[in-house]
Order: sequence, then C-alpha cells, then structure tokens
Amino acid sequence: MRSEQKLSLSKSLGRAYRQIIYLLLFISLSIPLIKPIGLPVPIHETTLGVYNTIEALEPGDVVVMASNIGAAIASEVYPQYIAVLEHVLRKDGVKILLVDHSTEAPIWTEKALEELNAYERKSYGEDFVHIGFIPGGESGIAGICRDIHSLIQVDYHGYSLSELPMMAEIRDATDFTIVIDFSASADTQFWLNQAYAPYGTRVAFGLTAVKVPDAVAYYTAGQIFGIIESLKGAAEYEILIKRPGIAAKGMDAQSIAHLLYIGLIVVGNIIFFVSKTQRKR
Amino acid sequence: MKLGVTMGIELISGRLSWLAITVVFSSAMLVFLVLAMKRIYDPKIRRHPGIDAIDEAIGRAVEMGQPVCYSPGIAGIYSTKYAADTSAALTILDYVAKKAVEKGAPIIVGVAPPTVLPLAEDIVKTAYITMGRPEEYKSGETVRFLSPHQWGFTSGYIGILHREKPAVNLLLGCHAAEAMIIAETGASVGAVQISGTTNVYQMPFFIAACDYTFLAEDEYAAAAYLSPDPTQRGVIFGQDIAKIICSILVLLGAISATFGIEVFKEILSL
Amino acid sequence: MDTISVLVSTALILMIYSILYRENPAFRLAENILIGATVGHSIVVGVFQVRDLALSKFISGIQTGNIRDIAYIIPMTLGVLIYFQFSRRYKSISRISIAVMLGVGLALSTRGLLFVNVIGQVKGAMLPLNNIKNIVYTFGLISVLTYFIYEERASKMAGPLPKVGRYLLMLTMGAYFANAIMGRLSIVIGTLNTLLMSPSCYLIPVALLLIVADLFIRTKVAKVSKT
Amino acid sequence: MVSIWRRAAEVILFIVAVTMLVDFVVEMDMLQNVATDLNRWATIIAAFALGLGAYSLLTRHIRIISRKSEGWPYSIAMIGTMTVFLLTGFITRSITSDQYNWIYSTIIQPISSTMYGMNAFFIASASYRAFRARNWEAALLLVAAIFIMLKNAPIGGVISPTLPAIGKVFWDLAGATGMRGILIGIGIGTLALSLRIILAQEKTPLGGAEE
Repeated sequence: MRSEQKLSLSKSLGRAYRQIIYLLLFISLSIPLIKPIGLPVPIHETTLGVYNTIEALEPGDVVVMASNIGAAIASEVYPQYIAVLEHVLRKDGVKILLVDHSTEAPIWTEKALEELNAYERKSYGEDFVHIGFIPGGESGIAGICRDIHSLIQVDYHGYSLSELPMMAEIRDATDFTIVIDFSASADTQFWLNQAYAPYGTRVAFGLTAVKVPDAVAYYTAGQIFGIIESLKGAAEYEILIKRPGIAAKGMDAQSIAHLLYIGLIVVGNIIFFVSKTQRKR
Repeated sequence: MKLGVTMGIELISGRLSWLAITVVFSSAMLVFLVLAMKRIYDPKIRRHPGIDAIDEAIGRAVEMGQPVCYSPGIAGIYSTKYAADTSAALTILDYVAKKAVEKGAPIIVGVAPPTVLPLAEDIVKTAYITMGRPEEYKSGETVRFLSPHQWGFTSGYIGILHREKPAVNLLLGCHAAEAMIIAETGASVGAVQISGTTNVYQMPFFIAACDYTFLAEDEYAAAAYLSPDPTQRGVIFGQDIAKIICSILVLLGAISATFGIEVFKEILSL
Repeated sequence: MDTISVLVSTALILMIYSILYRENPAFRLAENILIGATVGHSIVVGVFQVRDLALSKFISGIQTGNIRDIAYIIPMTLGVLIYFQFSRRYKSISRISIAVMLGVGLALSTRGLLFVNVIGQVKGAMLPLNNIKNIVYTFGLISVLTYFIYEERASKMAGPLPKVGRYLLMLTMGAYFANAIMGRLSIVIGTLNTLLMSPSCYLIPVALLLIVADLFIRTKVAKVSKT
Repeated sequence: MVSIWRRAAEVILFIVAVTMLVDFVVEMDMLQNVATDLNRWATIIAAFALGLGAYSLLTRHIRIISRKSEGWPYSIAMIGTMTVFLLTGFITRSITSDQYNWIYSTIIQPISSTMYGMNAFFIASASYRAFRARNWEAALLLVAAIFIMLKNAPIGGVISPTLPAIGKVFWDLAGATGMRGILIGIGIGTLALSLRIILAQEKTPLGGAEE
C-alpha cells in the first residue's frame, strides 16, 4: 500500500517535472533579488581599464558619454551607463558631454540623469551638457569630432550651445579627454574611426554580450582602453564604485540560475544513465 | 574611392571580390542545375534524416488523428537577411501540405508576417485542390494569421500547440528569440518536432528541443531536395563546389599567411 | 507610471507566466489581448507609414514636380493590387506586388550574406599556420565545411572530415546555447525585479493562491472520478 | 495554363533582383537612387499586406463570436483590444502621444518582455530533458555548454579561475570553426535558393503551383 503510494507520488512528480523546475528557477531568481547574497564577482581587466582611466581624470578633463540605448538593449547596457555616469559625477571638475545616437536614447539619458540627481549635484551647462540626438550615424560623429559647434546649435533642452559656458572650451575631438560609447551596434567602430584614428582621443565601450567578441580584438590591439561587458560588466563596475545596484543584485541571481542549469543537466544525465543500466539488467 | 574600369562602368571598390565570387558560385550552381535538367548528370544527394522524419511524422499524425502544425517563421519576404530562409520554409511547406493532405492529416499553419500570409494560403489551398479535397480547406482556420509582432505571434502559436495538441510541429524559416519557447512547448505537448533555421543564435535551441533539425544550409538543401521538380537537386552539387572553393581558399590563404604573404586576403578585399 | 498601469501590466505578466503551470483561461485571455494589441499596433504603424513615407511624398511631389516623389504612386498601387488575392480569377495580379518585395528581399540577402558571411569569414579564417591553435582552427573549419557537402561521392572522398565537422558543430551548438543564457536571464531578472516591487508584489500571492486552489480542486476531482 | 500576370510577376522579380544586385557593385547615382527607392517601396507594399492579415484574423474571430463557438469570449477580448489600439492611434494621430504611449507601455511592452524572459524557464526544462549524453556528439554539446556557463556566470571564476579559461577555449574554437562554417554555408545556400527563385526555377515562393 505504502510503496504503491510512493510510486504514484514519484510518478506524478516525474510527470510534473517541468512545473517543479519552473518553480525552482523562480525561487532561485527571486531570493537574491529580495535579499542580495553578495556572492563574489571577479573583476575583469577590461572593466578595470575603464574604472582606472576615469579614476585618474583631473579637473578640466572632458568625458564624452555616447549612448545608443533603447528598449532592446537597456536591460544589459543601461546599468553600465548609470554606474559609469555616477563615477564621473563623483569626480570634481570633470566635464561631461552626453550625446545620443538613436532617437530613443535621449529619454534614457535623461532618465539616468534624474535617477542620479545630476541636476542637483552639478550645474547644467558648466559641469555637464546633454547634446541629444545626433543624426547621420558615422558622418554625424565625424561632424562633432571635426567641429561640434558648426554641426549642433542647440542642446537637448533647447539652450544654444554658445550660451553654455562649458561648451566654450570644447570645440572638437582634441578637446575630448575620453569617449565611452554605450551601444550594441556598429556605432562602436564609428567612434574608433572618427575620434581615435584621426585625433587620438581614447575610446572605451559598454556593450551587450553578443558584441563583445568583436571589441576584444580592439582591446588587445590597444586601440580602446576598456570594455564593460553586458550586465556582468555593469555589476563589476557597481562593485568597483561601491554602489551595488540592480546589476550586482542580478549577478547573484545569474550565478545561482547558472548553477541550477548545470545541476539540472547533471541530474538529468544521472537519471538517464541509472535508468539505462536498470533497463540493461 | 572608385576603381576605374575601361568599359566606362565604375565599380565600387571592395566589391570586386563579391562580384567574382557571386559569378563563380552562380555558374557552378547553374551548370549542374542545367546538367541535371538535361539528365546528363544524376545527382546522388545525401538524404538528411529530417526528410524521412517528415514523412514518418505525418504518418504518425494520421494514426493519432491529430493535426500537423507548421510555422514558416517570423521574417517577411522582403527581409534583408532572411528572405531566402522564409522562401525555403514556404517550399518545404508545399511538400508538407501535399503530403499531409494526401495521407489525410489536418494541417494548421500559423503565420506571422502579413506578406507571407497570401503565399501560405495559396500553397496549402493548392495542396487541398490537387489532392481533390478542396472542401476540407477552411479559410482562416487552416492557415491562421496570428500577429506580425514577434510576441503576439508566439503567444498565439503556443496557444494553438496547447489546445490542438498536434502530433507534429514543424518550425522552419527564421525564428528569433521565440524559438525556444515554441519548441519547448511543442515538446511538452508531445509533438514530434522538426525544425530548421538560418538564424545562428537560435539553432542551438532547436537542436536541444527538437527531434530533427535542419542546421543552416541543410534547410536550403532540404528545400531543393523536396522541390516538386527533382532536377532542382542539381543545384546542391553546385553548392558543394562553392564550399570546396571556400575550403581551398582558406587553405591557400593560411599557407601563404604562414610565410607572411597576405595576397589572398588582399584579393578578397578588392 | 501610475498605479493602474502597474497593476494592469502586472496582472498581464502573471497571466502569461501562468502558462508555466498549465494551459488556462487566464493565459488564453492574455494571449488574445496581446494578439489584438499587437495587430492593432501594427495597423496603426502601417497606416502612418503609408501616410508619412508614401502619401505625403507623393502629394509634395505633385506640388513640386519631383518625379522621384511622384513615383511613390507605384508602391501604393502595388499595395492595393495585393488585394486581388481575394479574386479567384485575377489572383495572379497580386503576385506582381509579391514579386517586387521578394526580389528586393532576395537580392539584399544575397548581397549581404555573400559579402559578410562568405567573403568576410573566409578572409577571417586565413590564419598563419604557426601555432597549434591556428592549425586546429583551419582544419576544423574545413571539416565543418565538408560536413555540409551533400553529394554522396564527394562526401565520401572527404573521409573522416565530415564526422569531425559534425562533432565541432555540436560543440558550437553547446557553446552558443550556453552563451545566450545570460542575456535571457537578464531579461527575466528585470521582469521579476518590477514584479517584486510594491504594488505589483501584492498580486503574486493572489496568483499563487489561485494555482493552489486549482491544484486542490483537480486532485479532488481526480480522486472522485477514481472512486 | 500559366497566366500572363504570373509570367509578368516572374519577369518583374528578375528585373528588381538584378537591379539591386548590380547596384551593389556598380557606382552609378541613378542606379543607387532606384535601388534605395525599391527598398522603400517594398516596405510600403508590405504595409498594405497588413490588411490581408487583419481581414483574415477579423473574419475568423467574428465567425467564432457569431456562432458562439468554443472560447468566443476570448475573441471579443481580442477584437476589443485591437479596437482600443486603433481608436487611440487614429484619434491622437500619432504613436508617440501620451495616451498611445500609455496603452503601449501597459499592454504590449510588459507582455513582450515577459514572453522574452520566459526563455529562461524553457531553457531550464530543456537542460533537464534534452541534454542527455546519449552519444559522443551529445556529450560534447553538453560539456561545451557547461564550461561556457561557468565562463559567463561570475560564480565560475570564483570556484576556480581555470574554469572560465577552459570555457574561453571552447568558445574560441566554436567561433573559429563551427560558427564560421555555418555562416559560410548560409551565404552559399542563400545564393543557391535566390538564384533558383530569381530565374523562376523554384516557383513556390511566388505562391503555389499554377492553376
């Protein structure tokens, strides 16, 4: 009687294995989100490259943050943007120029500025300027590298660039200390072609995971000074600036979920081999 | 930069290699196609196990009295990357529909791109007409337009899988991130699944979740193999020649690069 | 975002997730809402597309006499012709519109895929054979290409290479499978993150209760039907 | 009999495709303009094709409702939501208006990202069900998958730095051999199928057999 019951239980469990797996995954993803465990995250050299370069900036230096963020890549790239922007905002006297390469990106840029209270922490026009959308892809980037004032007359908020004190000293790519490009498209090479190649401005990338393999070649060749890779890179950066946010929290969930997947593969195979040997008998 | 050519036509630099490769490959394909059509060359093409699986699976659907589901993918016919993928899916649909109607298994096609809808409708309807059972084709039911939106289509298609419980689920053509969702749902309702796509990011999911998968070029070969006109198989040998040329180029390029000569790379950059 | 929007979207999210438990009316409702919404959205976008990309160009073309703009009457006519699909006799007329789209699609695919996939990859594969890694890569690639040879005699001539190619393909599939996981997880983590925030989180216990109730009823029904 | 329209369609397909292909290699302003316009035209024609889809969908669901077939209330929900989107879009005359943005971000956006994210769950069940080392090929597949997972998840590097290193070897090997081969094959296969369709050897994609 009892063994019968046991059998039917294991049978129904076997039939409902999908639901059990889904529940397991749901739980293992939710727990670290509710209460972060703080599993260690190894920091990559490419991420450290970005961090160290920004850390070494001096008052008066100009950082260009270019963004191509849209709904499709926001989950991977937006946390990187926030982390780097926070880091740059902390550096006193460093000027920030924000440019966007898609029509959707300015909304995300503003969202980030508001999330970090940038308008209260720094003064707009003196410490940072949001240029807004620059049309024309690569030729647009070439244009701002050559002469930003002739290409763009007004910023995102409608102020004339000539009215903004910070912009008086920024005219072309030789005035940019570094460029960090957050994107998931060929735009990354645009900055390399238009700012690094002709003017020697140093460039780094914040990328989605799929785009990283292409960019690693530029890093090893010394053409770019860093890469932030997907949500993982964002988490590393959050830990570097000691401001764990959504990405660092997500990393715990990532680690646990990956372990669950591996566990499922292993358990699946054990069951497979056990039942095979039983059948042989 | 322009490359002057004596004929008065200016070629775009960097595209000469493309022209050469296209001409050479196309000629190889056409030569064997014509030879096969003239019955001079009889192609012996390796049969992908997935092709036999299609026939078997349809037989299973007939036995079980459950339908065959088919998705020709989410890319339209003017897609800049997957137009050929969608075309291949439609060609295979032609075969599947005829086979299913002939053996008496009901077929349900879920369509995402509106541009594919009239084509899929025609293909399936023609199958019913040629098999002499036009009354069994139900307009709007046999070929169902779900949504041009990726996730609208996905929710509709997995809804069909859950409610109709098909014996066979065929996923051909370009599938993007929805591939895994549809394929796992198909597996959970117990359908035999045969898939094929040229979307490199989704192939692994199909391999994992489906019983048979036409990997990348396999799908195009299957489309030629299953074409109503068997001489079309001649083109497959042309494709083989193209791959052999590529292999030789890679080998020559590698050997010359070993000695510091980059001539093959330069030729391909012309 | 206001509370109504958050509550509606959370309810929809949970209704979609319920398919992980089993097929049920909640999922079916969300499914139909999504289909209706996306089709409606596509029609709105499509109509505006025709208005902004074709109609307005055509009208301004007539005013300015620009032939290139006036020519936009052609795609609009072709667009209307596609409705001959409904005519039994003149159905073939709609094929002309299809032919233009298919021609553009096939030509663009061939252009891009031969240039990037074939020439780009062949060029990228020309590695100097001065270390083990490059030698493995080169012969590995050639093996994979021989796997895709379909002609039986030619395939046999390649000896064991196609088999090696198949092994490498399987390894590739495993690697790409695993590599996609991280991105997919980021998205589900994003969704869960919004779900676990107030006021959305209050809907989760409701959904769980419903599932438990369903489970309870179903086991009861099963027991009753047994006895 | 092959209708004259059908023949005309084949000829037009040939002309369009060849124009686009020649444009890729030949530098000529007029040709470039024609190719750009053809590409835009295709988008516009496709927008008209939506009407076919909407007609098919609506007639099906109206039939279900009028016959009170199984699940007819769902059809009402479908048509209702569709009407809401159409009305909001056409009354506000834009898809960027606040009202339209609200319905879009309340309905389409969350459901879409939820469906996308559901992949993670199905990957889990597939890992358990399908990743069995039945033979050497399957074993290789799952071993590669496990090492890549350990490379990607931060936990892998914490357990041992060699794990990500092994994962990297697998990843590079996959990219340089399997993926390259697949990409080259897709390019060649696309050419072969396009060629057959452009030269009217393969007639199915232009819509069924001739009647």
